[in-house]
Amino acid sequence: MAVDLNILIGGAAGQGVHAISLPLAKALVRHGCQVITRQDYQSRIRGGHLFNVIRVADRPLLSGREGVDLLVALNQETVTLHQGELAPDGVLIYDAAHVKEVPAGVRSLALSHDTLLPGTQAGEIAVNAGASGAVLGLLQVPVAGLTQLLADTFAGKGPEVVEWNEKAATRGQELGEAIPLAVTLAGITAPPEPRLLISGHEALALGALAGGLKFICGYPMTPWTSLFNAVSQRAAEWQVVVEQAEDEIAAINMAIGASYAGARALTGTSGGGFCLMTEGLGLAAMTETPLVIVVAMRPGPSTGLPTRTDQGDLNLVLYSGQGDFPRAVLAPGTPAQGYLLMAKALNLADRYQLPVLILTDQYFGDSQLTHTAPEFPEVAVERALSLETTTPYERYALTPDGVSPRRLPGMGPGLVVADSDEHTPDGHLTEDLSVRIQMQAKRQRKLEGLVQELGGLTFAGAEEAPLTLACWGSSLGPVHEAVTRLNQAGTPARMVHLSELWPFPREAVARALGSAQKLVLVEGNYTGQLNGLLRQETGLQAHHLIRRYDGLPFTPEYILKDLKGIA
Amino acid sequence: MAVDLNILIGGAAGQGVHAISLPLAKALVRHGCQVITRQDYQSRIRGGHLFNVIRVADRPLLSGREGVDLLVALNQETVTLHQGELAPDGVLIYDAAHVKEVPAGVRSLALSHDTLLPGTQAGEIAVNAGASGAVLGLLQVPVAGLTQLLADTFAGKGPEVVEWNEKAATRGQELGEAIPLAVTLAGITAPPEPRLLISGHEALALGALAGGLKFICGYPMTPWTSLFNAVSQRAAEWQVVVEQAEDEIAAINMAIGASYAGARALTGTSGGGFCLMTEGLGLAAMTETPLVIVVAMRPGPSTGLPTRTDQGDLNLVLYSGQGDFPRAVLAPGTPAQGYLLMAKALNLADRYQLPVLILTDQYFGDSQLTHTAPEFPEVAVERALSLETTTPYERYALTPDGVSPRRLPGMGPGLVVADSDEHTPDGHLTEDLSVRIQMQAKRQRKLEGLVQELGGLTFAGAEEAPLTLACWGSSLGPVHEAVTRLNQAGTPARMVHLSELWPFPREAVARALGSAQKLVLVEGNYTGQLNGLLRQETGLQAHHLIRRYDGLPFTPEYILKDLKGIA
Amino acid sequence: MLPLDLYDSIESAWCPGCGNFPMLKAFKEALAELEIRPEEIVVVSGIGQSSKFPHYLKCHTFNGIHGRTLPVATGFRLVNRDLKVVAVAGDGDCYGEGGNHLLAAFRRNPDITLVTHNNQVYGLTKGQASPTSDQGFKSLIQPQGVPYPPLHTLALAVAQDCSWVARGFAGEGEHLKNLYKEALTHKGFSFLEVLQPCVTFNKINTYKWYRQRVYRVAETPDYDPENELWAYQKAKEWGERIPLGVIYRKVRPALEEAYPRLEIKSLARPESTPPVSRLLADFY
Amino acid sequence: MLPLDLYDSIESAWCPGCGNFPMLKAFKEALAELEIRPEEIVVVSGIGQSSKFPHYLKCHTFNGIHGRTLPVATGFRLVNRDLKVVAVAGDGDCYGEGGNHLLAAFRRNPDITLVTHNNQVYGLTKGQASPTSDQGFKSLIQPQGVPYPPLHTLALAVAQDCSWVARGFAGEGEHLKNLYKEALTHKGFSFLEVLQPCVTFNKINTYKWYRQRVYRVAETPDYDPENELWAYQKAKEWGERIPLGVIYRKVRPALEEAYPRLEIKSLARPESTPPVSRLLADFY
Ligand SMILES: Cc1ncc(C[n+]2csc(CCOP(=O)(O)OP(=O)(O)O)c2C)c(N)n1
Ligand SMILES: Cc1ncc(C[n+]2csc(CCOP(=O)(O)OP(=O)(O)O)c2C)c(N)n1
Ligand code: SF4
Ligand code: SF4
Ligand SMILES: [Mg+2]
Ligand SMILES: [Mg+2]
Repeated sequence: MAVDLNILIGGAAGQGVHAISLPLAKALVRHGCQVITRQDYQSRIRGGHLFNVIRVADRPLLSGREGVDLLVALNQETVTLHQGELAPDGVLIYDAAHVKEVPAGVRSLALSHDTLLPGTQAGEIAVNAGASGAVLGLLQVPVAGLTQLLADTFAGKGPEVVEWNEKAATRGQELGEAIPLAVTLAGITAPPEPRLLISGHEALALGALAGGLKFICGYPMTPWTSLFNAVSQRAAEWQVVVEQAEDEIAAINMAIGASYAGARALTGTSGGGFCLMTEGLGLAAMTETPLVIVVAMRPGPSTGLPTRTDQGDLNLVLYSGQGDFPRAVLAPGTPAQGYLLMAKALNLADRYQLPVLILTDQYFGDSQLTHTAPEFPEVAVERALSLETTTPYERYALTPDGVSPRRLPGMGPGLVVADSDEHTPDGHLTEDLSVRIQMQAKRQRKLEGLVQELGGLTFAGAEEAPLTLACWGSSLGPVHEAVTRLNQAGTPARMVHLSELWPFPREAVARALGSAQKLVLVEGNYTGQLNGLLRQETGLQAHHLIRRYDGLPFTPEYILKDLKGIA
Repeated sequence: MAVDLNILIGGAAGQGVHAISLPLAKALVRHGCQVITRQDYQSRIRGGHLFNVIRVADRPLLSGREGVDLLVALNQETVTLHQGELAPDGVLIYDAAHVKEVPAGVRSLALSHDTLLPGTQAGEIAVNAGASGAVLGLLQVPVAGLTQLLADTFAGKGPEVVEWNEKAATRGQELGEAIPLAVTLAGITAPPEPRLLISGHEALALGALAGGLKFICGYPMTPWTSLFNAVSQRAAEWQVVVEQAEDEIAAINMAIGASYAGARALTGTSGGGFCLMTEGLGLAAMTETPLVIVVAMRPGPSTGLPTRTDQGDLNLVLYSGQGDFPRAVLAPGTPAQGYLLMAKALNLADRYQLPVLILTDQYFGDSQLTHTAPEFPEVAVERALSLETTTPYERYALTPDGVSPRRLPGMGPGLVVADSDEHTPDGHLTEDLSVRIQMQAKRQRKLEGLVQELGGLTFAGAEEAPLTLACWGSSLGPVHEAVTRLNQAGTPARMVHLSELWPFPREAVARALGSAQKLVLVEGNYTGQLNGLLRQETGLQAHHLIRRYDGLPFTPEYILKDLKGIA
Repeated sequence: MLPLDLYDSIESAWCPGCGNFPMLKAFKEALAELEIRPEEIVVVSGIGQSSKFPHYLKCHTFNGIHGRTLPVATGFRLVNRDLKVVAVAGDGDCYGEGGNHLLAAFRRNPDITLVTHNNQVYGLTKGQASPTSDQGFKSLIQPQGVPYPPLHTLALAVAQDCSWVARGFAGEGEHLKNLYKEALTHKGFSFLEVLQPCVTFNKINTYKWYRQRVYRVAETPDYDPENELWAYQKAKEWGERIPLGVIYRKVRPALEEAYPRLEIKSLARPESTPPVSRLLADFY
Repeated sequence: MLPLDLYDSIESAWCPGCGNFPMLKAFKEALAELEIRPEEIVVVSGIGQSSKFPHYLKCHTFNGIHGRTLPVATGFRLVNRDLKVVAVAGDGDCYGEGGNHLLAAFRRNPDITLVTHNNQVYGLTKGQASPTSDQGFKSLIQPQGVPYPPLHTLALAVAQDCSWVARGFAGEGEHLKNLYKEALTHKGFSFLEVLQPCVTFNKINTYKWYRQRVYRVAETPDYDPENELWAYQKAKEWGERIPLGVIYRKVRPALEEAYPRLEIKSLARPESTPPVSRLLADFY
């Protein structure tokens, strides 16, 4: 019998929801399961309500889903808010110290410091480790993997803490085992090749490091910060210069300075911070300085819902910056795709000497997926520098493909003159309007080569299906599963996912969507921004828009429900 | 015989090109002529080359044209650069002190300090006033109007200076009169109602003041500065608070603060500065604070050509700011239209409580057109404030049209709580995602009412013509004249000009352009931004694009030349 | 003295023990004692934990964007002379993102009270270093610790002749309340920096850490806050000893006095706009 | 001593008599005397008349956008330790639009020389008041004159422990040249503000006006630029008497010393990128 369980761990911010979820999810992956996690939190540090959902199955997962099979509640609010989602045969595991009312007729398991670690000062460790253990117990998974993880995590805190964790986890496991579940993970065995559990932003960080990143700079902003963190944690080891900027304007200009000097440079932010970077975006384009910028979306306008997810910044990254200039826009759908796109972004930025934008969002950035090592191959680093040292050197020499030989200051003789004003080939500012025409055309010409290297369509479902669901970025998973379920239910359907949005791969998209009898666009914004772009670029437009703008990610259920009317 | 003469006054920056052109143009208007002027200057303060063109005719003018009939040269470079444009029967008037080589076979008049004001220390006044006088002489226009203007201008500098000006102008007039011209302005008489000579940015300033502006704030940036100046000069008289901000971010946030307090507020800038304002743009939209923002375009990307003209920021103003939110975008084609649109912008901002953007450019801002007083009617000031003082007051009360009753802090009891986070009707931040859905829909709903009030199409030429030239903003004049000339030459053609671009007046535009057999779009940018918008919003697209991106304004000749191939 | 509950608003989302609580309490007390009613004051904030402050207080509120508190407050003040205008900002908001506006505010001297909640950390974004974090402060982005010293905020103010400069501490509520009162009654730009322990992300600069260091500058024998050099020295003092109280005072005209005074009624219903004929006169 | 014509570049667009000319001359002389070749120096600028400076000098050039000179220079310095890095900015560029970066640069202390061309006006945009315009300075936007005092730029630097602070005057070329030389050889952030008459738009602060006021701070009997209080007083001095020369000096480690040293060769050809297997190890 197929395994597909949703475990929801909820509590107040600061209570230890992550302390429970992270080792638990890893333990399940090590056990051999496929796991996907999602974080849901508010813009506050303590209190409020936050939860993680761990979906675990015996087959590959690309998306979360609705419903709860095991509910771990660290406070009453979690019970109140989520008991409705609990499956009939589900189980509630709760912290007896904070949960006083348990809904009637629900199977439940109470945990408390004193039953788990009597006579110790273990504090929240008891229930945290105990709950993780209890979940494994319920699922008939041995506790060893978990205790090992906890030991690694808490090694720094001394042997007593490690022992507390082990004891509590083990005791929890015993209590859990006692409760029979219809579906368990007992039958699952670990694969020969261990699997990875990695989030979108962690994967982008890896792609950047593997891609030869040498400089990263930014200003904290949710949800971009998790990517900035992931690189910074590894920076010392890989000789990457990390600087926290005084503001986003400084961040992009510092990155441009570092890139002009020759370092592969990355900056990033979220919507509001990106607005402040847009003047610098044009500077990178005009000076033809390679740069990769990550824009991690959250619901706007303005501050909006800072810790939620959204896809409302597509138009922003497509059109920001004054005047016409070339740029590339990528939007990965999975961590592994993100890893590859980051490496590609760094190469495209260098080879075409322009800014490359990567659109992510809170859901993509924070959710962890199960992947395998081969999905993260070694990547080539294409610097595309001109090493011969002719002088005088012309930074903006006119060329057929619009790309001028690039040299670095200090690489040899020949001066590298870069200018934000319109300039002559040697980089000096000019008022010669015929040169202006040539330079504007030269810069735009780079798109002709660039678009040849883009496509980035991912297909799923029934090829000739009359119903096509198109999507971009982080909604790949939910749409993929919705399409799978439709086909299983006898409604032929197809997914077309776009991960490379600009320069718009017109031919490929027209080919993929032109034939669709019923074209449905799934987008996490109010106005249907990809739909607008699609019509502008191809004349095609969706027959139906499935939009979500409440700050939550798409789920297969949400999509199927919306389709009811029309499919 | 129809009068249509082009007078070009050129020299080095700082030599007095404006000192000659401005009184001259005014004198011609007072004489009864129709005049249009254009400024062409480089991003430098002294030296280089700059010139003004005064086109003068006996019938209404909306556009400049190419060619030169009278060339006033204050330096050799002007002669070298423009002699080629001089008409066969044209005349060159030059400063003998700086022009040494006069092209053979060209009728010319040399002016020098000593012939004009012998034995005085008048300096450049001599040749400046003398040249203006000489032009009037050539055109058979009495000098009195000019000397009066000079007297007014130089009154502050004392009687001697005034006398120098009068003497030099009169002497110049005599010298000019001696040279016979085929076409003169002798036959022209002043109309009963005097006409105005006013630039686009001056007209916007008047619209703002007449519209009840109380606060203006900005940071200097060409070409926006001329509008900022025009308001600031009149601020003390009309009790307008003017503050120069430390940067554009401060400018828009100060304007928002002033508007929240209840003042009609205006800010403005040009592309690069606007990038810095885009986060504030979203703040105005989210807090539903009325605001008018002028974006005066110049060629990008980045610093580009700071003193030139361009239409490359349409996409920028349409899509800047994170997330989906409502805004309005207007783009006047003439000073009089700008006056009315500014007043309309202030009213729309107040009535719909959102940011309204006005797109102008260097050509629109600096060029002066001849208008009549009736084209500048009194305008209504619609504050749309709710004066009853119910408490508790809900700043963001949900309403059918999305517009909540607006009150000002200090107007009475009831607290005005504004927030950039997603908020409940009372203005406090919320994490309730169902409220989020309502609020996002409420804000967007305002567009439904707003779009009903837009249209802003201007038509010219032959109604049923197979050839339609569509344009927006400052290119109205050149396209209008191109279309007129086409029709005169027997090619039926029609102009459709858009001055209200967002929310896009879909129905009106589809009706106006849907029928066009041959649709040509005339745009001052590289990629054809209106064309993209048109296709996205209506599915229509141009059969041919006439683009200009060298920093110069369109001319009828430029458009007709480009059409040759296809019309 | 007005009743304190007059200022009650929505429930706060701050962590238990956060230094923002005693600040909110002291501020309410200051308002109550000065008898400033909720409708007589506008509090402008940016984004951060501290910027939620006005939501937890009954008052006219403009909660804007990160770093832009002062421009909004200044624009407000320039067209409204009747309300008290208070700008509340975090150290990241005011000294990081918004540093340029702080420089400008010192020069302009608008009649605004600026209160910075200085917890020496980016709280809302979970613990990164702020411009006032001490050298060596570690975070996920600065695992090796911040390599340079903090901004000298009060010295910055003194050097620009800010007309009123003081420091308070969330751990000394009564003293803080009095500073709030003095700031609110000062005519011109009053800059009050408050040491506000972040119990969650700043494990270095804790209540205890501050308590061990703070002292009242007023207790310095014949200390004179109008003596610029002395004030500069006190403003620069940080580390072993940290002065609290009014550090500097300088009499300067308020910004808005250079501008026409607009009345709320005339803003709401512009009786008279310029007659167009007058406006057109320049263009004949 | 290198030949001066080694630094000749394109023709300038400055007004005849502009204070930028003697500055360019003195700077070239400083480079020549220090034997810094064009390919050994990068000059970063923003937008303004002064920001055209690097175009008129043979050197590696990054002419960026208005106000952002320092971030670009800092990013460059963090990954390149070999070139001299000079940031050139106008008073509007550095103290107006870019003020926040100046504050951060003082804290960071990167090994960069910042030269501000302080003409107390926005030159390129035709004469509006800048943050250093004297109170009362009139322009088309300020017909009544600027209502508040200028920014105290050098005091700002001293208060933040900027490691080298000096003022020069375009009218004293030899003295200026020596300041350039000292700034270029100082290790850490050197801040040189130069009084640069704008003959077109600033009719108040002319060569004459400055000449009547400037004096050499070094001539103050036993003046010690390492004495912070003394330096603060001199930094604040403006109006009747304006000190020239090195105002303040403080020994501090340069920013980049806290970071891994990257070599140009390794940037150009990254020999080794992290093996993916190592990177993945954390995620099993
Ligand atoms: C333009 C922009 N950049 C970044 C952020 C993300 N952000 C929100 S609060 C904050 C800093 C909070 O620190 P502080 O201002 O000291 O306030 P605290 O939370 O410590 O009270 C940041 C960086 C933002 N909202 N907007
Ligand atoms: C973001 C932005 N805002 C405004 C401008 C317009 N601008 C160009 S130069 C300048 C100021 C010039 O003054 P300063 O920096 O003192 O240089 P100066 O010309 O006096 O040497 C301004 C405001 C711009 N280019 N970019
Ligand atoms: S994170 Fe720190 S500043 Fe924010 S509420 Fe918690 S304790 Fe207070
Ligand atoms: S305007 Fe002033 S600063 Fe600019 S070049 Fe002319 S004199 Fe120099
Ligand atoms: Mg803080
Ligand atoms: Mg200047």
